[in-house]
Amino acid sequence: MNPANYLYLAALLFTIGAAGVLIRRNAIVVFMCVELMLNACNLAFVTFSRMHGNLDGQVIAFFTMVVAAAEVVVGLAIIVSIFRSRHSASVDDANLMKL
Amino acid sequence: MSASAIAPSVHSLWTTAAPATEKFPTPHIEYAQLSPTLIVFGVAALGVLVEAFLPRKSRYTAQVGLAVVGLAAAFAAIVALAEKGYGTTKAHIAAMGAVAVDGPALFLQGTILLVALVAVFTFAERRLDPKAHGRHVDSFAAQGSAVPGGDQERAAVRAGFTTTEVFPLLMFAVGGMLIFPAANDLLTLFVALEVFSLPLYILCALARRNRLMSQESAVKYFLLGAFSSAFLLFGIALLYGYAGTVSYSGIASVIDGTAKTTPALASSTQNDALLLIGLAMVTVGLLFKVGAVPFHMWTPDVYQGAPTPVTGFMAAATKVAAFGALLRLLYVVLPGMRWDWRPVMWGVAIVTMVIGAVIAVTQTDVKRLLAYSSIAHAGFILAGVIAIDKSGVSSVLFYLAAYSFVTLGAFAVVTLVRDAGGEATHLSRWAGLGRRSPLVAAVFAVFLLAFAGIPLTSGFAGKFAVFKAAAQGGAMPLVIVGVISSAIAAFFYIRVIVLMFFSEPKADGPSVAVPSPLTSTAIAVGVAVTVVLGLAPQYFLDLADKAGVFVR
Amino acid sequence: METLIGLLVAAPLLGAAVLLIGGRRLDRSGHLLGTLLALVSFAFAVVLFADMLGKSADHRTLTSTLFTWVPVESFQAQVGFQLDQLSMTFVLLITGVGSLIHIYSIGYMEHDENRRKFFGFLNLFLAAMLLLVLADNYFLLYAGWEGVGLASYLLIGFWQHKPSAATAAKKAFLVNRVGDIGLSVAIMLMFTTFGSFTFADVLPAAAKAGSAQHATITGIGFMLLLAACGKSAQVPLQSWLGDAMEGPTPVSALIHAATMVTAGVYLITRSGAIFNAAPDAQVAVVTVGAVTLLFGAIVGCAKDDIKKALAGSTMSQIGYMIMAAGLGPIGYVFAIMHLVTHGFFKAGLFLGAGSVMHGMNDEVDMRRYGGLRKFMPITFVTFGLGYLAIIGFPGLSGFFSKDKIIEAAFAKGGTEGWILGGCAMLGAAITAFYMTRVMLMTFFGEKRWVPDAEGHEPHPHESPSVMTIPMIILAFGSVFAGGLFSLNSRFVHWLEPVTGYSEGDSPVSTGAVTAGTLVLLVVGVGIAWLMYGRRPVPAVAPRGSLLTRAARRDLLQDDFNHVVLVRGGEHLTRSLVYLDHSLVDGVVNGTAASVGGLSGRLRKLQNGYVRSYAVSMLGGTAVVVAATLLMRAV
Amino acid sequence: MADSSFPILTVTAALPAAGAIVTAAVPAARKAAARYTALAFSLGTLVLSLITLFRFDPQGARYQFTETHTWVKSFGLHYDLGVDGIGAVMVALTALLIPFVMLAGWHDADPLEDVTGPNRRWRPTQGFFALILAVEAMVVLSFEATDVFLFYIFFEAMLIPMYFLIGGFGDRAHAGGEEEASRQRSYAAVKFLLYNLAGGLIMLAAVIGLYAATAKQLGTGTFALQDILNARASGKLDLATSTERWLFLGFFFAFAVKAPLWPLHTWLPNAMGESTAPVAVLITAVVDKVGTFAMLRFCLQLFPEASKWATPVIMVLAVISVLYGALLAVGQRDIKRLIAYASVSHFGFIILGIFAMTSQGQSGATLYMVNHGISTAALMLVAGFLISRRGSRLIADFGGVQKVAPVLAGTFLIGGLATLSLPGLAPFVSEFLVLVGAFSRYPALGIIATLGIVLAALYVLVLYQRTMTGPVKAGVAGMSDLKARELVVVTPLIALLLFLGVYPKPVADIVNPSVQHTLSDVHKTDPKPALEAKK
Repeated sequence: MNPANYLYLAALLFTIGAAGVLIRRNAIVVFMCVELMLNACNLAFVTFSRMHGNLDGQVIAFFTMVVAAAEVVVGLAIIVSIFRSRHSASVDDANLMKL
Repeated sequence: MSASAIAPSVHSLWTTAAPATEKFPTPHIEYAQLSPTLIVFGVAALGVLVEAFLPRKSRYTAQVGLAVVGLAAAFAAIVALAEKGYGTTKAHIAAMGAVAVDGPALFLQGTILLVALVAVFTFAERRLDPKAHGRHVDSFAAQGSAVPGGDQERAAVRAGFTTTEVFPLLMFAVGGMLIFPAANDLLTLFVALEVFSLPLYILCALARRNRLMSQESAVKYFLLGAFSSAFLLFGIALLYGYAGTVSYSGIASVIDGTAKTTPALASSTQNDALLLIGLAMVTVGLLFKVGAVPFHMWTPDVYQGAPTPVTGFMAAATKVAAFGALLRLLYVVLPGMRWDWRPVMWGVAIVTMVIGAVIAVTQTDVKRLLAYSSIAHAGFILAGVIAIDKSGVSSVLFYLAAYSFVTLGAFAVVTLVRDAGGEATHLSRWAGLGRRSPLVAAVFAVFLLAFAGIPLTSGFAGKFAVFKAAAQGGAMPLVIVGVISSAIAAFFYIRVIVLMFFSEPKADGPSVAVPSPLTSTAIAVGVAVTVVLGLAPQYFLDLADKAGVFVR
Repeated sequence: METLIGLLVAAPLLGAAVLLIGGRRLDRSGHLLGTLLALVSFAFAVVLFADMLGKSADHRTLTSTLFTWVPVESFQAQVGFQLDQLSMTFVLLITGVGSLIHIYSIGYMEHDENRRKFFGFLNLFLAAMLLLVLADNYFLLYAGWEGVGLASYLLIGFWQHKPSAATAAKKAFLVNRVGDIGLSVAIMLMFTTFGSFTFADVLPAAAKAGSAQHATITGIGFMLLLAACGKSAQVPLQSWLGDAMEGPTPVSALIHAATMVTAGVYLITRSGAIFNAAPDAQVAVVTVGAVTLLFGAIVGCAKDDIKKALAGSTMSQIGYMIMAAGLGPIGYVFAIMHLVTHGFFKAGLFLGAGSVMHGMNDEVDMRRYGGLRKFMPITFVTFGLGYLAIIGFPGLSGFFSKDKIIEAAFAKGGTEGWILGGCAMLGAAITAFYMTRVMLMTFFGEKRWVPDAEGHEPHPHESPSVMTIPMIILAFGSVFAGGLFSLNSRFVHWLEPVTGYSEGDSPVSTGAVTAGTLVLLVVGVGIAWLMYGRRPVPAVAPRGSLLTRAARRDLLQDDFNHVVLVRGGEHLTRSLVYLDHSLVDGVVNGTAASVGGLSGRLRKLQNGYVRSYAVSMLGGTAVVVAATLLMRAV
Repeated sequence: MADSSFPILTVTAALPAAGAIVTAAVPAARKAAARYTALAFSLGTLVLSLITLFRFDPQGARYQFTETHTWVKSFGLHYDLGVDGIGAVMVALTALLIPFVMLAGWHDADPLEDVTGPNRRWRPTQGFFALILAVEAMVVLSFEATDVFLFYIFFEAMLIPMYFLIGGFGDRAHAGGEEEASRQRSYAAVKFLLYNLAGGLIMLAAVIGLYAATAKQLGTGTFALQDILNARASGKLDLATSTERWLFLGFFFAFAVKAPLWPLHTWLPNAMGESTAPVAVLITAVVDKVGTFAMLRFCLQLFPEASKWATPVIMVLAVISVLYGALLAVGQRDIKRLIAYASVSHFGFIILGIFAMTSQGQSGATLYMVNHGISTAALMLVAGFLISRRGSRLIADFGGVQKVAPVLAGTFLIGGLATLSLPGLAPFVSEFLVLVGAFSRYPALGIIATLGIVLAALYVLVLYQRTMTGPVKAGVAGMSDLKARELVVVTPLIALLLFLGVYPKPVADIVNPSVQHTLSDVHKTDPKPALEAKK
């Protein structure tokens, strides 16, 4: 089975994630889509690592997970705080600032 | 771990077998040469401990002291390294190829540290807001987690809470920014990016006034930031896929075809799409940080919503770090590909200059105005980036140094003009400021003129430097576009001056708060740098010139 | 002696300076100072004249260069004077008549609060006019030329509170400026052709210039003619002279009769060498002269305003001179001669008119005069002598000078000669008519005057002697000057060295011309007597024939100017002002506005929704990726 | 030539600069002190400039009193000063006019009532005089600079103080109330700034282009005029035709905006109309001269071929300016705008003379700059006195002034006569020289341009007639005549007009050699007369 397929899958996931960011309103879901994109990246890394036969890619994948985790911490903190002050997690409600 | 141990069982599933991978070498770190960064991170960690263990009363003093000392020390370290010649002759790559210690890195790190130092002053300012329950308060929320206007917040204010965490956050951000322009492999680049972005996201959410806007800005910044870093990461993945390595030199050598070819490499380099798309996406990730059109849209909202000291710091330092990284990427990794990315960057530079200037024309809020102007300036700097030669690098370095201090100063002035609702950022409120307090208005006018690039200010010197580099790099059309858009830009800077000096002051106009020495120092430094770099830029140009060489 | 030339100009200039800067404290003595300096200048003139007579005809030219005015490489303009017979004649006329009129003005302006200023302007005029005739190069002449223009402007508009006066002054200056274009272009042509503009360089060069320069020289000629037309109120630039009568009468006498308006004649005579080399230009000159002499005469017939009538006559007399000057060597001398005699009798006539107005509460309408000879005998006699002189009554000045011009016209020969001669004789007849008309309406018939606006019944009375004496002196001039000059043609010998002279061969004998002229003269006088002498003059002007009505309006030439130039000009400027605002400025403001509009539209993209920001990022990425790939493709 | 040990040029510029700072520092209450301080500094500058002028040796080196220092090596920017005849004269003119401008605007900037409360720190008087001195310093430097970039810096920088002078101290005699006035004023100021800034930025592009070009051919880019000229002379520097033309256009555009040349003139009427008379004089008599001066100094010297290439078009534009400006002046209802358009016409003459490329034309143009400065100053300042008395700028509001204020009317008339260049007054000489110069190369244009003298007479005399003559209008009755201070302003100017009108030789002698140098730069010689008749 050709590893290229894993790449296609990665790309697909990435695209789905991006699309999700664009269409979903709930900040949490939007953020999950971003996470999906990151994981797509991970898949790509691992695949490439496999193809090139060196471990860098896999190591990077670990790093990415850590970073993603950190992002989750910060992100959720912010989203929760805004949810508490607005009683809504919809990103479309947050447009005091425009133009 | 040992990959070879489990290798066969896994491999049996695979059609293509990869050779056994080599062992990890034991890492060795040149601590001395990384000392600036390490100091900053160390201080940041200490700051956390301070938050944990010191009584609330003494935290503020401790944190400010720590931050100032730490940054000063880090800067001293930078100077020492530069003295030792790490900027020029002994420039090399440290930490097993993760971080570069060379001219541009040191210059930019120095700039960032100074900017941060001044920013700390504005962070620490406690005289501007009216006293709450008899206590001086800074421009940060009493308790970030508390619901705006809720009982909890009122309680927090009564109790005299203050978010002194901002200082460690600031330090972490600074640490990330120090690595960002020095990062010598894509992974470090990505990690550094996140390390300085995440604290910024939080800082944005911590405004004392207009907390809703503050939180909104944080959300926007965070989501878009994460979105963009996803692109960056995917780009990295593709580049890794193309070159089989993430180290700059490695990728460069693969692109030049000087790397020793493995069969895997041979197959992957077959298809340039990986390289090109990867290159494009990484660039996009960086362009987002510098706020280039069309990746600029977060800028105005975030600049407006964030606490003004944070905005000032972000506007100045983030640009420096991001442009540093961009320069290194383009000059170290991709010089062999200039024919691919140069035209694209041309386009980006042009739209950035023009759109930034044009939209700013109709802005009505000082902070948004400055945001758009920063976009336009990003365009000007890109013009310098595109000139692929030494003068290009040094001109950009100089421009960044000049620009960052003007920006910092300008936002510091913005914090002074206040009315009942906090800072009066709506332009109409600034009418007649020149009569109320000529000095403040004059200072702001100086910054505006510097932005507009009027001769005898640092803005002019910087603009001339980058345009000169661009012209010598054969990008005369870019220069002309730049010139035209600076003419447009001049219009809205002038508009503010007109407002301040030529229109009658409003009866209920805002008052100009008398700042503590902290902010005064920040502003004074801004003015000083603006004037000195305007009148006698030669020394700094030489500095930037010496620092203009990347290590490969 | 040379220094005297400078002083000649300096004296009145000093007067002007002192009087105008001195201010009110000179009000009581100012007029005396002015008159004194005019007389001083006259005295210098006489001395120089005597000295000149002492020398042989060919060595009479005096030159003196004071200093370099404008030195720019090959363009070297000196302030240099040249006093020869021609300029001497003018100097005597200007200072002489000038002094007389200064004296006269003492009386005439007695009650004017700004008398000091008036004398200052008069002195200024004398200085400028002397500069004009004494300059040894065209550039300096130009200075004098504009100087007299300025003086004339100031004096016509002397009563500035009268809008009509202010307007007339402006008009005079403007029309003169049009002429000045001619002079300046002429100078430029001289400079580019001969590399100089001094008489000493240009005139000989023009005389011996080859056919290569013929066109240029003709051009110069035409340009000089244009200048002359402006100054000397020749068709088509004559319109200002009538209005110029708004000025105080002494001004009309000195500037707009005796001296300044004759500057054109001087210019053409002075530039004889150029015109001799440019026959086409000469044709133009004689044509202008002939047309104007008829034009002026006809206008003169219709005017009821005594000064305007005289102005018309001035126009026509100068027409004679210009025509004579256009005839070349056969005419120059007589042009000047007529100029001098005309200076006497026309000045006399104007002063007479002034005296009449002085006695009639400044009434100028001849239909309100009548039978004044009883009330102001001296004025009547002097005026009468002037009248006889101008219509060319045998033995008086006008008779000699005008007949010579008519003869010269015939002497031009060919059809041209006949036409010109015919015009000249016709002119003589008309002159006789309108002057008789003036004479009869003013001094004969029954009194027709009525109370003026304030209801003051005019009490005609003779003017004080300070006014009458100059009139008497001028009367002497108008009686004897002509005879004196023609006595064994002194004047010809006097001027010949400068202007050159040649006997033309006239197809008709001198006697015939004289006889013919006299006949026409009688006819003219007769008609006038039939119309105004025999039957009473109606107090209000009858509607009159079409020609008469046209003539009253300066033969509609002014209306033409108004419609074509003034109205057209107004439309032009108004539309330009509009264009400047809407088009030229509009483009700029439009650009600014469009940038603003674009800005407004682009702002809308910043709609505050994170997701749309994300869209733009994704789109941007797509574009960047696509572009990068494309770059490789191409 | 004078010993170059003492940096007199630097001092000439530094003195007003220092004056600006000192004046600005004078406390709010001490208005009079501020005025006299400023005046003293400007007079000092005048003395220095006159010393320069008198010690300038026309037969000596082209540039004298030269000073050379490197300022910013990386930019090829040198602090090179030096004056040729033209420069020396222009510096003197500037220094001469400033004191009069100050005296004329003695009370213009004083706040109507004592400012107290939140605005008490507002010190308009100090600011006004400080700004004037700042402008003087920068203008002087731009006349002295022999380094293209150095010139550019001050050419641009002078906009800022000018901008504050226009926008901050507007004409109080405005038709529609204070609100409308300040609106108009800031519009005029912004228009002034943006126009000139745009021009300047285009020039900046050209400057950078020039640097790139020199850097490519000479190894190190330089802006020093002398280096560039030498390099060109020795053939080391040889700009491609197209490059030279583009650069020329870049420079010329900026100067044409400044000058201003049709159709880039529309900022001038607004600026001069809305600013006080002294500031208007500062604009048209001092600052704008930098534009025409720079054409002579930089366009012709740096880009001789391109200059010749562009000459026909420029000559036509100049002639258009002459007639267009005059015609619009005729159509104006506002005294100051009228004078502004008259200036447009005069600048047309100056540019006509410069690009005629003949001794007469260029010497004439230089003299024209001087004379126009003085005559416009005289006319505009008297107009200012008139306007301040009546509180209106509209011609229609005046009439019969000569009856109540004869001296004012008289000086106004003299100023007007100078403007219509009457012989005996200075402008005549220069105007005629310009016309001769233009005529000897382009007869047709020369003749068309002479129509300008008729139109000039028209707008001046119409203005005089409507304002000064006729019956005394209601608002005019009881108008006071010129006061002592005002006479001090006007009399010397008029005296100067007369002197230079009768004896311009001293100035001409200083200017001519420099003009010869310029002409040799563009390899032009005067056309020879068809038939040399001079003895």
